[in-house]
Amino acid sequence: MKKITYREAIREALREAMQKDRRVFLMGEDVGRYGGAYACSKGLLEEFGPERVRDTPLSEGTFVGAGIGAALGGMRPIVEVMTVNFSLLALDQIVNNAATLRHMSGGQFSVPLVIRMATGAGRQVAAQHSHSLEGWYAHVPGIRVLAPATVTDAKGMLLSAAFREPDPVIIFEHAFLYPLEGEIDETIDPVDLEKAAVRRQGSDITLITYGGSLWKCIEAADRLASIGIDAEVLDLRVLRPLDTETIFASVAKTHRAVIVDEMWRTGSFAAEISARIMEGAFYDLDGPVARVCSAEVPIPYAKHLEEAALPQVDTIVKTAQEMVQSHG
Amino acid sequence: MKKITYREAIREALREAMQKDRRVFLMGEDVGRYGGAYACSKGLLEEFGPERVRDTPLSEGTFVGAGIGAALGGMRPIVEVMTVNFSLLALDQIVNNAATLRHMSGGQFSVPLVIRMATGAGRQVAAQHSHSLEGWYAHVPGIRVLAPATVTDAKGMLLSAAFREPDPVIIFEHAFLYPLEGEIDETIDPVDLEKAAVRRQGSDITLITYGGSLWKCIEAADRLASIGIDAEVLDLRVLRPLDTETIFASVAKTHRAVIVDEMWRTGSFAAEISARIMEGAFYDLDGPVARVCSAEVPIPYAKHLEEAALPQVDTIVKTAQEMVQSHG
Amino acid sequence: MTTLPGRDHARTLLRQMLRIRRFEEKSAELYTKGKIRGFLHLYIGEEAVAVGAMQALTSEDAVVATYREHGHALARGMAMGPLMAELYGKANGCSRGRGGSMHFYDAGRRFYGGYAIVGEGLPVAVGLALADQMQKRSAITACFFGDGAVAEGEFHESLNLAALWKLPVLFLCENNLYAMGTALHRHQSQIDIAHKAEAYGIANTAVDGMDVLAVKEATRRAVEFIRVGGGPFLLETRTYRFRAHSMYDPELYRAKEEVEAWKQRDPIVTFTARLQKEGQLDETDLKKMEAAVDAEVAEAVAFAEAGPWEPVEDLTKDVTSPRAEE
Amino acid sequence: MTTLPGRDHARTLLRQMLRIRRFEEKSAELYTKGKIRGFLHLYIGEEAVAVGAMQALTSEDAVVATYREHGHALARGMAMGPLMAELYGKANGCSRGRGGSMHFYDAGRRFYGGYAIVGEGLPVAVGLALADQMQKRSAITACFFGDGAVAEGEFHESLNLAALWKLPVLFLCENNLYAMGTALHRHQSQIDIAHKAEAYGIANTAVDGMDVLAVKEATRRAVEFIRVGGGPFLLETRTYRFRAHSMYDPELYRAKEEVEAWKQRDPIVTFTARLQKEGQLDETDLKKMEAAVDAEVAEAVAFAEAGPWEPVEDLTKDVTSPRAEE
Ligand SMILES: Cc1ncc(C[n+]2csc(CCOP(=O)(O)OP(=O)(O)O)c2C)c(N)n1
Ligand SMILES: Cc1ncc(C[n+]2csc(CCOP(=O)(O)OP(=O)(O)O)c2C)c(N)n1
Ligand SMILES: [Mg+2]
Ligand SMILES: [Mg+2]
Repeated sequence: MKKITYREAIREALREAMQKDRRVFLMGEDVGRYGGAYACSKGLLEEFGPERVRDTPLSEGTFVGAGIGAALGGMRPIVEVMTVNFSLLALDQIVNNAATLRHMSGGQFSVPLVIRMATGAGRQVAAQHSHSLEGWYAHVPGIRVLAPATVTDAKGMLLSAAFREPDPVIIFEHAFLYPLEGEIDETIDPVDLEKAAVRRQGSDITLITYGGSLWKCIEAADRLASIGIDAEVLDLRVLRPLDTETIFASVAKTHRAVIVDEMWRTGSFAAEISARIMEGAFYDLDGPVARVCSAEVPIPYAKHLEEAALPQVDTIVKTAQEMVQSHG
Repeated sequence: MKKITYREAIREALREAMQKDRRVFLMGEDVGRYGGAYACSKGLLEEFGPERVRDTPLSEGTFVGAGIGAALGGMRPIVEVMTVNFSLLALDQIVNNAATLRHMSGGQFSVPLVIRMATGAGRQVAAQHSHSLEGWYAHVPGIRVLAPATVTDAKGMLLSAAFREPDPVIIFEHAFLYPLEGEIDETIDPVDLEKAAVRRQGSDITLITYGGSLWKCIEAADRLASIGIDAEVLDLRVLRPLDTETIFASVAKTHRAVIVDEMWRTGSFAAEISARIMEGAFYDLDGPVARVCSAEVPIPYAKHLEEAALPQVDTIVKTAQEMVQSHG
Repeated sequence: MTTLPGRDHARTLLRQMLRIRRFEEKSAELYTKGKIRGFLHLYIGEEAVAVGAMQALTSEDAVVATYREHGHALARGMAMGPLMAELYGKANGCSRGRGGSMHFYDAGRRFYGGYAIVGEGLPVAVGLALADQMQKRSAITACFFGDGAVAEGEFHESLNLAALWKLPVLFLCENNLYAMGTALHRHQSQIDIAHKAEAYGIANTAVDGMDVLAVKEATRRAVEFIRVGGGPFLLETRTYRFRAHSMYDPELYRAKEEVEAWKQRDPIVTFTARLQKEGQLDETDLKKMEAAVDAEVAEAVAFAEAGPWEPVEDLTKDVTSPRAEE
Repeated sequence: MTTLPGRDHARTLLRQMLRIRRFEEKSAELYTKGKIRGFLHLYIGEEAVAVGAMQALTSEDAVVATYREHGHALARGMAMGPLMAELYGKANGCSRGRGGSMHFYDAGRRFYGGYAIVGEGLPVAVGLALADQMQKRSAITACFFGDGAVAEGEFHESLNLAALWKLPVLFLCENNLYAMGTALHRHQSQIDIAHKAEAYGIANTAVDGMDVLAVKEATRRAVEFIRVGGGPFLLETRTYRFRAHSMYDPELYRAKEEVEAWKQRDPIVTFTARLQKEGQLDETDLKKMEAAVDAEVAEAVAFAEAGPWEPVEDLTKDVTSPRAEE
């Protein structure tokens, strides 16, 4: 075991993928000389050269589209879209092209393209840089959507996506997680890209979440424990396809669920989870499932306002506590 | 009263808006000489001239952005994005710009911009032309999202948006509706942009829907009536902000709900409705709310496959029937 | 004026154009009969472009086209049957009936579609060329797009990226003077499309798109330039579509006289006349050729008619790939 | 070489540049103290561009800028206090503390932001100009953007649209040779930005962006051209940022020597020297000016420090407008 950051985990995965597979290359804004906006690819240009670590012009639609083309042409591109906010400029290529090609060609083509992007708020970068739109991507058939929350997943999921995934994969990295430290094996096997993970066992209530909010949920669970509430914490990990089995199993045990999601509440990914529980575990419920999401507001710059806009440990604790007490 | 088509209703609204308000103008691909891809603006170039009916180059991001700028500059642009499929190219401008400006400027600016677009599948135009993404837009704070399903709403909502709405409005017109005929008053007042409408009263179950699926639900309700099930049909009309009051009132009466939505099931707008019912009307429910959505597949061209991919009257009837029978 | 190639090749060019013409005339007929649905965009009038251009490509090269791609698919060598079957939505169609007119594919011929979102194919072509370059293959990618696409941001971004990285892409603009109902001068502030390549330092030429030999020759030169490492090339072909934009278009935006004037330059009629004048084609040959093409079209229709529908149970097949066991 | 304007005006130019410099130096200091958070992009080194260009605009004209817009806001006449307060996130900030460094606004001065998505401001500028044109106002819209933005599709689309409709837009590119860490020649296949205007038939010029008088003069001419109905204009200013891209940037991508060489051309230092040399500014004047600017900055900080936080209850205020009763 060793201790590394989430950022380093990503870098290790990128390096390993490039070392082991000649078809893998990186492309995106400032992935090379700058070292990546979040320093994930620092040093890789020096190690692999400009042929395989490609700084692109500012043109999200086109370098993502070029990633699709390169994948069609036999490569395994890993494209970094600096943040999900800018990915809107590439959304047409992802939704109308990458996601449709295999099906629409009757199975003739596949697009083994990995797209990484930072997501989330909490660093006071204001409304145009604070989106969480994972749920939009998870809506689209034909792509796989990952949200690694731990250091091991950051590395393992990226490796699995790069080596084993035949179809487009979108990986969301919450910008808050990059400096996070965690224990990890010296070398790790690719991890599964199917299953949600129970990060903390509990019997009274299930906190369902993914990505950056996992750590808030774990903290909330600790606080709930101190007041006698035993919360299970479920990390979805894979947003598409969704592992409902693990969700239902947990709800069957705890009979209560709070979903924590940094998307705006209306149309959040949490809505989908709630709807799935409605459909698949209604009779297991002691009371209605609740959502803790972002306030419906462009995320403001000022710290106190931004905090008020985002899901916080306090709110999670309060929501869970009320739920256990009211339909206890 | 007179009988006109949905398309004509839109044209009447466009004409009236331009006649009454010098600030209103149209802009979009082929709205002028071609008469609009769906002929909604046919004749308006001749009537109002090229200054006020502007054919744009193919550049969705830019002419939508120019609409934002023109609105900031004191005009009231009505921008046609031919279809929602192409709106992905303009999504950055809508989400990061139009929707954030008022809040982020501390209330200094508002953007009275109307964006119309065709949506939906069912005409065998395949995966790149068959999206339903209303729920994505409904996720975004700062904009109003409308889905007129009737001829009166097609006209009234557009008039209200053009005359009275201070903020960006997105109007989704299901492409299937354009030839639909309906009775309408000779002149109509602007309609409200807040409330859902009960299109058919019923006591056994609520079918909740919007846009193009309304007519499928009404047909389903008729068929259900013939087998003794009295279905209420609720037309959401306004997807953002959502009128949950009307939803809850209906569910309180019928205790059962089926949501019909042409989006792909995962992350559909139906998920949000289901989650809201979970949160606001759980104890009124006799059993779990169900969704009838599109299959999770890029919509195929072949007619039989397309039909299988989309919500159909049969499925709605079957779902409602099972629900009434199983938790009768 | 271009000189005629050898007799056989000249006839091949003519036959290729004729195949496209007849295939599409039949498609239009079948559309009105309801056999074909959705959008149907005909290439009639523009046949010289696809046919001329494809001559310069080898089977290793890649092709990216638009929703108006019947001509490209045929000229690329795709069999007519699967194309017609695709228009029918049958499982023996080249995309299993899932794509229809706008989405023809053929992996074996490196025919990558069939893009119904204007401009979306350009970045893909850039990526295909990048893959070829990185894998040290000598293939080039030919990317067809309309004048309307030139206005889209992806045109700009793609030309820049291809030029920056010296990628082997032939950007082939089919300038038919209209984007749907919007005339070139109403959607381009500067209407010399080839000239726009200068903004990227890209080599470029404009050519008469109604002359199959001229297109062929210009493409040959462009491809040669690209293959020896000259980087991308922008070739503007000046052409015209004789039919409506799609089957729904009432054509309010252009004068009948304009269409008629262009029809005088019909690439098939003029090339036929030239072959006849230069003694390379007599009436019997022509009749024979026409009969052969008609037979091929009839067979394609029969193939489509006889084709099965994809079973509804396969609806979600191939949304994603089968995956290796975890 | 440009000739000096009158003494007073020359001093105004200098003072404006100095105000920006000192404001930003203070901001950087406050950033390290944690008073300012989020992204902070400094304009230091580029002051001559905003200051020179703004001289050509009237109060009726509109301005659209980027996330590196402190300089534009100050040069446009926005008071320093609300800008500093905005960096603090205070309610007396020019955007009530909601926007921070990247999102300054001032409706009264037609200052429309503050765009943090690269390229997003260009279409907005086109629309503002359209509104002015349709309302028969003589205003023009000045749109500032970086060299990096030139690669984005919206640059292409916006120039085309503005030229097509002959809109009164000044596209002012601040070419500082880098888009974050990517050098101009690595993101542009053809690095003469002004020249790209030719693809749209747009008038254009490049000018030394380190010379406030040259920028002023070039902008004046461009604006004159636009005002008499010449249509849009692309003005490329060649400049350099002395600081990192943002506070997070370790600047691995450029050599210290390159930065030092450019610093020799510091627009403030060189202009000061020239004024001194030509006898328009003595040491006492300069000291006085510096002291006044320092005092202004100190006041701005005090204003920001004293400002209230927006109440949390107002979080969702102004997400939408208050609406007339239905
Ligand atoms: C992004 C996008 N916007 C709009 C459309 C609708 N549309 C389809 S074809 C077309 C015109 C394209 O013109 P051009 O590129 O010149 O090709 P042509 O049809 O003339 O071959 C338009 C506007 C589309 N398919 N995609
Ligand atoms: C669409 C988009 N992509 C990426 C970014 C991240 N980003 C912020 S500034 C910047 C560089 C912009 O360079 P340039 O336009 O030259 O402006 P400069 O910073 O040099 O003033 C990048 C890549 C962004 N904000 N928006
Ligand atoms: Mg065209
Ligand atoms: Mg720059």
